[in-house]
Amino acid sequence: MIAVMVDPTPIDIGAEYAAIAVDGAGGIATFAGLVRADDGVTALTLEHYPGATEAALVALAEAAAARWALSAARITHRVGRMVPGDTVVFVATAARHRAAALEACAFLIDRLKTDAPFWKKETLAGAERWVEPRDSDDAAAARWRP
Amino acid sequence: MIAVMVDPTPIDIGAEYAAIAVDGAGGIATFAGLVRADDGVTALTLEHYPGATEAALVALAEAAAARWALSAARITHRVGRMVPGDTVVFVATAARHRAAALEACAFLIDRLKTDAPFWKKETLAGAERWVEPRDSDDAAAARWRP
Amino acid sequence: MTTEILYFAWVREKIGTGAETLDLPAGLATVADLVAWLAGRSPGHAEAFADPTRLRAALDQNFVALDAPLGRPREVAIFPPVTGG
Amino acid sequence: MTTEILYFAWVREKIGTGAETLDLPAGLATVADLVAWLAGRSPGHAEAFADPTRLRAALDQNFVALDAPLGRPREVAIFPPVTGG
Repeated sequence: MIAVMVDPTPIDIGAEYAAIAVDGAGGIATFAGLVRADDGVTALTLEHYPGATEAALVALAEAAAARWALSAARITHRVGRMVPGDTVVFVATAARHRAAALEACAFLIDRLKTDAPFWKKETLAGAERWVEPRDSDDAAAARWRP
Repeated sequence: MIAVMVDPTPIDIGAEYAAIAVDGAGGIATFAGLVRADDGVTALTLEHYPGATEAALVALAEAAAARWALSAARITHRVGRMVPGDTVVFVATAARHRAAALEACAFLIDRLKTDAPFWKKETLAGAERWVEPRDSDDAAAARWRP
Repeated sequence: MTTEILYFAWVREKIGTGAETLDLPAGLATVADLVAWLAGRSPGHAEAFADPTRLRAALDQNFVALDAPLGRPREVAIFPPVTGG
Repeated sequence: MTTEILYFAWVREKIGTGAETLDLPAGLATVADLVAWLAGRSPGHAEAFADPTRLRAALDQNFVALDAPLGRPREVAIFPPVTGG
């Protein structure tokens, strides 16, 4: 059971959690990425490539489900304007055994950072700046290469 | 911020999640262990060592907070009688960066399996049997040794 | 045949639009050739495409390198490296 | 001085109680010596402690090996290997 969603509405963690808790799962791993107020950031605006982004997330979730024995995988990504403390992304995996759920969850968030078309713009001190890609994200994604 | 709880009441995921989402966290990782209906299991009963169990969980959470830069760690473990689908344990970690939260969460659930005094009894076909320790749990815990 | 060209993030902002529908000339062999041709359309395009090493592209929603053959896509997207999650 | 002895899981079930307060005799050097002495208290104790390799122990809530010195703990717990989480 794979589900991906890209949407400007706030992510409802309770609803996400209820959706991943499928029959038979012995372990559920989740990761939430939140907007941080680093350097005085007051807002974060996320842009995506409609259609291509959702397809990239489905491809990632399918890759995770094939590599680990998952009973379910969900990726929910918010777009539009957010403020510090808001949840940008919520990844959840369910599996019979905990190692599969934990590893697949880490894989999905690492690869999502480099493989899915999203762009972040920070607002700080009234000005806006586009976030630059980070080498550490490339390194984190690369460790999952077979 | 470290919090541990061992309690017979059902684990409230929403409340757990709200408690871990502390100011400044950029990433929140969670793991939930659920009762599985394997081999016709109809109930699982968890026993613990009051006082010693809580101390062991605090020690684990403190070890995780010292090893990774965590802003918060929570371990909530249910005891008493549960049925398939119930959440046995919920581990949550918050950190500025995702790798710390993800690794600390995996560490806590792996080590909890071997280092905290809990005992599981399964009910199946009307009979009860105590769960035997698994070598795979020892192996999972051992990979975190420095 | 027209081609839909999409722009995202600061590429979109510098150009001033997120999409344009264009008749592409013959002779554009690679995505980089298309980018060089687009750069001549306006000062905004020129600024957006000044440093091709900062650009990424997709042909019909498949991510490709800038030296990939252009072919005859219905949709081309040009954008900065991704920074999501 | 009395010592509180705690039992958990199937050790508790076989013995039929989760706790007993006992005066320990002199001469019990290790936890294993205590276990051997406790085994003589009832058939249930004997059954619970028949295979010491299946037992674990804690002295005043600190986990120890069965060959650890017993000392003078206020609380001793004897139980199977843990299976939580």
